[in-house]
Amino acid sequence: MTKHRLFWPAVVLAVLLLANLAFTPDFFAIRIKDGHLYGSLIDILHFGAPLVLVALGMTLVIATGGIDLSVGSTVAIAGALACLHISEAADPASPGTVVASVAIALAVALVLGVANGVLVARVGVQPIIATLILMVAGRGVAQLVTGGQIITVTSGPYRLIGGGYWLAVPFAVLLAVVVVLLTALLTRRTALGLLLESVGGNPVASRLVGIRASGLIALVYVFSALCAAVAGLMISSNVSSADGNNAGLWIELDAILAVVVGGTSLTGGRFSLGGTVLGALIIQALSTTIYTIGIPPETTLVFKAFVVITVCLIQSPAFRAKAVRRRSSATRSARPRPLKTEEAEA
Amino acid sequence: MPAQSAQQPVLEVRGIRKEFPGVVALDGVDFRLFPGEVHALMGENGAGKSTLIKVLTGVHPSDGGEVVLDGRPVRIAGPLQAQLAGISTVYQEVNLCPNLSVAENILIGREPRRFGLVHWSELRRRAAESVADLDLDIDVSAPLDSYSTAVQQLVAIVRAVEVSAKVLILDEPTSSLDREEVRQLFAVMRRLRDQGVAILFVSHFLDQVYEICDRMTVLLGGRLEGEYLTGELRQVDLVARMIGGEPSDPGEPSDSARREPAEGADAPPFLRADGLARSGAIEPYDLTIRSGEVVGLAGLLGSGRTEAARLLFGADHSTRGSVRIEGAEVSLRTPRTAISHGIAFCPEDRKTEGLIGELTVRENIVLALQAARGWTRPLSGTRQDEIALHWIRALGIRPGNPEALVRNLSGGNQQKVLLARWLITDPKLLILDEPTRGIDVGAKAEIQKLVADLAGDGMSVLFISAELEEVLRLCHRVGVLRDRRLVAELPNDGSLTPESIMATIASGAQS
Amino acid sequence: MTSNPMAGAVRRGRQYVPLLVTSVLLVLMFSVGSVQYDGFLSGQVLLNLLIDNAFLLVVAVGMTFVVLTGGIDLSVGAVVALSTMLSAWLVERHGWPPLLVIPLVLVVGTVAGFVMGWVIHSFEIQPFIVTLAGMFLARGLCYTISIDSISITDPTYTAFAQTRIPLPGDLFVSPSVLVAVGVVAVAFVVLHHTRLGRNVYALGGSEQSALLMGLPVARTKIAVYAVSGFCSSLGGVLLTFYMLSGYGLHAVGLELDAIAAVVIGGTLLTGGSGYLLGTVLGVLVLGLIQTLISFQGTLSSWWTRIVIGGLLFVFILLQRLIVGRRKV
Amino acid sequence: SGGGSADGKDSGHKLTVGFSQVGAESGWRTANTKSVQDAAKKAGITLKFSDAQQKQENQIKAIRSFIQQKVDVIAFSPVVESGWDTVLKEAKDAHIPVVLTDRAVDSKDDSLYVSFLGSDFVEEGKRAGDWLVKEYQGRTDPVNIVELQGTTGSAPANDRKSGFTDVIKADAKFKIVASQTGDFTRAKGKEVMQAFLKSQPKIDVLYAHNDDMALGAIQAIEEAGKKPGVDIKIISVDGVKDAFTAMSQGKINVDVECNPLLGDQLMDLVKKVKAGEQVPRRIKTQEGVFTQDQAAAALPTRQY
Ligand SMILES: Nc1ncnc2c1ncn2[C@@H]1O[C@H](COP(=O)(O)OP(=O)(O)OP(=O)(O)O)[C@@H](O)[C@H]1O
Ligand SMILES: Nc1ncnc2c1ncn2[C@@H]1O[C@H](COP(=O)(O)OP(=O)(O)OP(=O)(O)O)[C@@H](O)[C@H]1O
Ligand SMILES: [Mg+2]
Ligand SMILES: [Mg+2]
Repeated sequence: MTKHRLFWPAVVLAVLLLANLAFTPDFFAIRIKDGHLYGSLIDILHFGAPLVLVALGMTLVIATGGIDLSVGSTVAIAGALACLHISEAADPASPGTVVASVAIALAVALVLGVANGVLVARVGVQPIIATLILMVAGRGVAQLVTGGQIITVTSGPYRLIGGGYWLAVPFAVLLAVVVVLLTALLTRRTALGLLLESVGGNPVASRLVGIRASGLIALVYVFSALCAAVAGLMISSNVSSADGNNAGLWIELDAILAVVVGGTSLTGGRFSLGGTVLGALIIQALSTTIYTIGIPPETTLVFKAFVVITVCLIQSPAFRAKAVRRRSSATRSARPRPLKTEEAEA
Repeated sequence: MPAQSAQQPVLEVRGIRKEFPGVVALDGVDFRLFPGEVHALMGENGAGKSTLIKVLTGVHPSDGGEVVLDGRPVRIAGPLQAQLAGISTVYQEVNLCPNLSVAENILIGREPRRFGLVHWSELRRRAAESVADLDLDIDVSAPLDSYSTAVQQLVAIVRAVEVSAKVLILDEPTSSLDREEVRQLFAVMRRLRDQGVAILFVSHFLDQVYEICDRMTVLLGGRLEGEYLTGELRQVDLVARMIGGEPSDPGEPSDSARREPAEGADAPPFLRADGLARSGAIEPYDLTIRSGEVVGLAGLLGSGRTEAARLLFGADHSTRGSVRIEGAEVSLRTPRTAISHGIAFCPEDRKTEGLIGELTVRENIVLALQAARGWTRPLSGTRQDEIALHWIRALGIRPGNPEALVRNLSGGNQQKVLLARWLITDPKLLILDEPTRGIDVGAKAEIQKLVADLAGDGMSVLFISAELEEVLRLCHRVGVLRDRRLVAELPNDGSLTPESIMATIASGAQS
Repeated sequence: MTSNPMAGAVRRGRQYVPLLVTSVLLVLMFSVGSVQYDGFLSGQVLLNLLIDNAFLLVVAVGMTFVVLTGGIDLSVGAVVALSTMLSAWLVERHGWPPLLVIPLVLVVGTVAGFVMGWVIHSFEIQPFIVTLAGMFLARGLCYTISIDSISITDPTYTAFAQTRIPLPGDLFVSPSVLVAVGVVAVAFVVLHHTRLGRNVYALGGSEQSALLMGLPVARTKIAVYAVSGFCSSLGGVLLTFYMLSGYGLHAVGLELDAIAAVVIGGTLLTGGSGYLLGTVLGVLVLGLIQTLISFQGTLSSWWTRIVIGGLLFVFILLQRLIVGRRKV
Repeated sequence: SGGGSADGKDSGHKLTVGFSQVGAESGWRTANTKSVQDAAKKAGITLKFSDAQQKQENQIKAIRSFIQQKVDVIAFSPVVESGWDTVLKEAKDAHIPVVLTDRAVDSKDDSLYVSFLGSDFVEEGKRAGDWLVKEYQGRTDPVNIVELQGTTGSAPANDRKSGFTDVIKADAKFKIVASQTGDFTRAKGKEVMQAFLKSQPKIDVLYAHNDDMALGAIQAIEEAGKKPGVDIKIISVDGVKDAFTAMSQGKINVDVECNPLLGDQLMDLVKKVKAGEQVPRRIKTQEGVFTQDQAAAALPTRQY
């Protein structure tokens, strides 16, 4: 079972949650309050949902060997546009207004994704720079939309997206689950996953087998932008306001971290959606842990650094092999390091 | 031949064992190498030859056994240590840095220096010298990736020879070289041998082995089968030992695997290229390929065979000329369009242009078929397994696990996977660029038969190989290239021999 | 077989085309600025570009090493901040002499880089995560030292900060510029003319090949992160001169600027290809964009961002279109 | 776009002011920027505006470029307090007077700037503390306080924290049981507050370093089934309109004002400075502490 690639991320998540239990005895308690589920675990899922979505889009981008730095700006733009539309509408609480606002946000995200995709796949700009452009400019666009202010909206249907509940479960969580399942279905039940992994694993060879790499690459940037937009709607809906300045700030780093912690390599190729979901939850659980056990803000980063590096060491086969060898062969003379065993025959 | 029994082996391994997850690649192998000999390491694809070499040079740590160098047990921790201990190696795949110049690839790690800085002019001079030593003519200051696989293979050899080590290990150095280069290489090997260097040589070309080697060690499924003097083992017996069976009829198939095209010589051409060219790569050429016909391309290293083929597949853009498929003019702008016209292309460089190392055997096999169907029409899991298992069996891919990662397969088995990928797409024109590189004798015959059968069923084949015998065995017609120009088209009517092709290449005669 | 020496020379020359294009575009951008804004066309504006970006230049040089091997170093901004903090804290709160503090800071940065490189290499963990953890740690350490910013009033530091080295024509540069130019020169020699430098390129070309060719992969890999750590801490020292303060929020996001500079300079993020001088151009491009913005002087906060993005976009687009599409 | 300094020249005596803003990290900041821009227009002053995107380097660069463009007065809101000596000296050498807004610099050399106009974050923290002390006067049972800090390391966060703790530490019944950063944003404020509500058995008072975090926290408190302002008393800083609305609904108990609308005061100051008049070194903005009824009354006139 330890061979399964989700094993170690799952262990890490479990350990983090258990650590909380030591500080807050009723950490695992889930109650029904006002007709909806209430508890720390629910919070982790609830606040983790946007990150899961952003990381999901990022996973596919990374699978093709790219990276998308612009997701944070897309998060901000989506929230800003939706809230602007609602705040200017005659009837902010009508479902029609909300649907229109969501449609506007998604449509603009689509355009942004296409822009990234064209820059990367057609013009041939390195992904990090192509998306950096939108990362910088997009934040400006979000501020332009909000006029640098926080747009507060009061709209029941809009609030549902990120802050509401459905069947006692946070709607955002359900939404995230649905998107994850759809993505899994889309990549694993069709050949999309295989083709993406192929493009990321060896672009030259992929071209020669007749895969239309540029189309696929553009597609993943669009997908990433859409995921980010939905996440942006969730975030803004959760606080019923749009903050063009701060919404989604640095979320790209968290998302990339989630993807990598989940076992997908930044060099492209194989990806694991399950790993990404676990990775995102690990990151969210880590934040919650920091709040609950009361790590002072000035040492938060030091704590985070240690957790991240421990997580990675635990996941590293090389580290585990070494740790095991050290223990088992204290008497035997030290052996030289095995050199990248599984990569050696290429 | 030096009298080895009196001598101490320069390199000896005893009871070497190497396990990979799920595979025992080497199981108690003994092996010795004497100074001043050329020693062949023989075995089927996946027998463990490359693994033995990698364990010897410290790329993989061994799981048991010992390595003795000059009479002393040693632990070689990595290629660097191996080099320092006097073992110089050319690994099976080209392992050079494509982004560096040829000169740097030859000398990196040993660059001549002046005042602690790299002495560039000296570096280029020395590299050019070593290249000239092998009678090659390459611009050493050009980046390595501007050269074809074959040239890169030669550069790797130059690098290894340049070290002047005690032990020289060559893992399938000749897999894509042609006669002239092989001759040059052998001359160098003989010279080194006479200087007392011990040379370990791996090749699937039995003739080459018999030509150059003094002794051989045969591996069978990761175990030692035996050690023989070349003079005392007939080829048929060797083949039998390699496959672990009884000596039978010569492993060579009948002289010709070729069948007559069903529709005869006047059948309409499937593909016709008129004055197709790409400036700087290949001069304008005309070529027609009929259905059911196997057309070979012969030529020396860098003569432009690959370049000519790539234009037909849309892998490179042609700068002039036109292509007609079944009479209609088409523009082959990308591989995708070529594929949609029923063309398949199996590239020569499996590592960089062919396989996706991180994916499994199954995924690599179905990839081209899946790409042609588009992502919305996936092949079902069971269908994929069916296809993969069928071809694993048909081509003898080992290990036979469709879920093994391709990068963990032995070189020859990887080549088979690549071939299987294109065979299942059922194309109308199959372009094979060095399809049998690194494939063992038995499987090679199988593959040749398969190609002949497919052609018999009406498929057109463009067949490129450095091995002229193979070209002659399979092809109905042979196009001869020289200096990136198609200089002749010879019908293979029985009178054609490797020598006559060589003569055509040399004279550059127009047909 | 034929070989064409001319073709070889042309091929070698072609490698420098991106560099040339980038410089031409840079000059073009400067000219546009000069036409648009009074006072733009002056030597001092150009020199200020160097004065204001000296620390970024030094950091980007270190980043170039890492990126050339195919790695990435996210910790640089945080290491810069830690260096400023450590300097300010030791000098101001503990009264240590600057001549002791500066070498110490450089050692700390180098060791930090070394350790990250060692972890990356020996446990085969992706550089992204290891250096991200390094970033958290370094910034976290800043806050544990002090949450406030610490001003530096030490005379050595102020002298260094306020010294102007006069140049002919009423121009001046700061000592930091000389340090940065020195770093660029040394790095250029190291990258292009020493074994370490060539190993860096080899590693970026193919790590596996480098290993099989018997190159010291472990040493090189660890070395590039140590170099980056050193450059970051040196950049931190220069920033300390520039700001005369230590602060945990200094240089936030600097890693992105450094990576952007490297990549704009034509270095491939996948490693193995690129030039140090490209990085210098990349830093100048970023600096020039900033200068243009401040000369424009009427942009609101958001238009500032949008215009920065837009200028970057135009620049990258022209660069790509002129250099032409690389073969896939 | 373009022609930046052209209009500065042809209009001979029209004043040109270079204003370097920290960035646009919050609604407060944007309101501040807008107020300065509007006031400049109203006063007929050419404003050169530069946004530093939270980077001190950028502010230094901007000030340098103001010097180069020979503006009449430089005004800026420092990102941080320290590290300005070099560039301010350059301004002084160029005989350009400097006015600080919003935040001071901690230079020992008094001659580097002529005046500082803005609020005092420590004072704001103190006022928040004062209200709390008064509110709980005469009671002895312990008061559990949770604190939502601003961005770690930022000056308002540091100062509002220290001002507040300075006041309440005199009385042992006040206890800060949890304190985390909410990065000055609503989303973070809500997230952190939710965690507090689960990990802290009893919370009496919430002290938020700005209104955005308080507004986020209010949502968390409501979702936990408690009444903000009643079950948990809320102290906040800034005084944005949304907070006044919440206050008028009884969800925030007290808001310490931090006024971003410094534009007119700044322009007056600039004119005086240019005219060579004597100006005070420290000008505090008029700021109040609003309670719920005051807020309800002031709500209609709140500008942002
Ligand atoms: N890194 C690896 N991981 C797992 N299995 C491996 C690895 N390297 C080699 N093997 C397995 O070890 C066996 C021996 O492979 P090896 O490359 O030594 O064969 P070979 O004799 O060189 O064959 P060929 O003639 O095809 O080159 C094969 O079954 C191969 O699949
Ligand atoms: N002197 C040279 N020798 C060999 N190849 C060269 C030489 N100079 C340049 N080349 C490059 O090598 C390639 C040769 O073309 P191509 O790959 O089509 O040859 P080929 O006939 O397939 O030979 P092979 O694959 O056996 O090397 C071209 O890309 C060419 O630019
Ligand atoms: Mg092999
Ligand atoms: Mg070829």
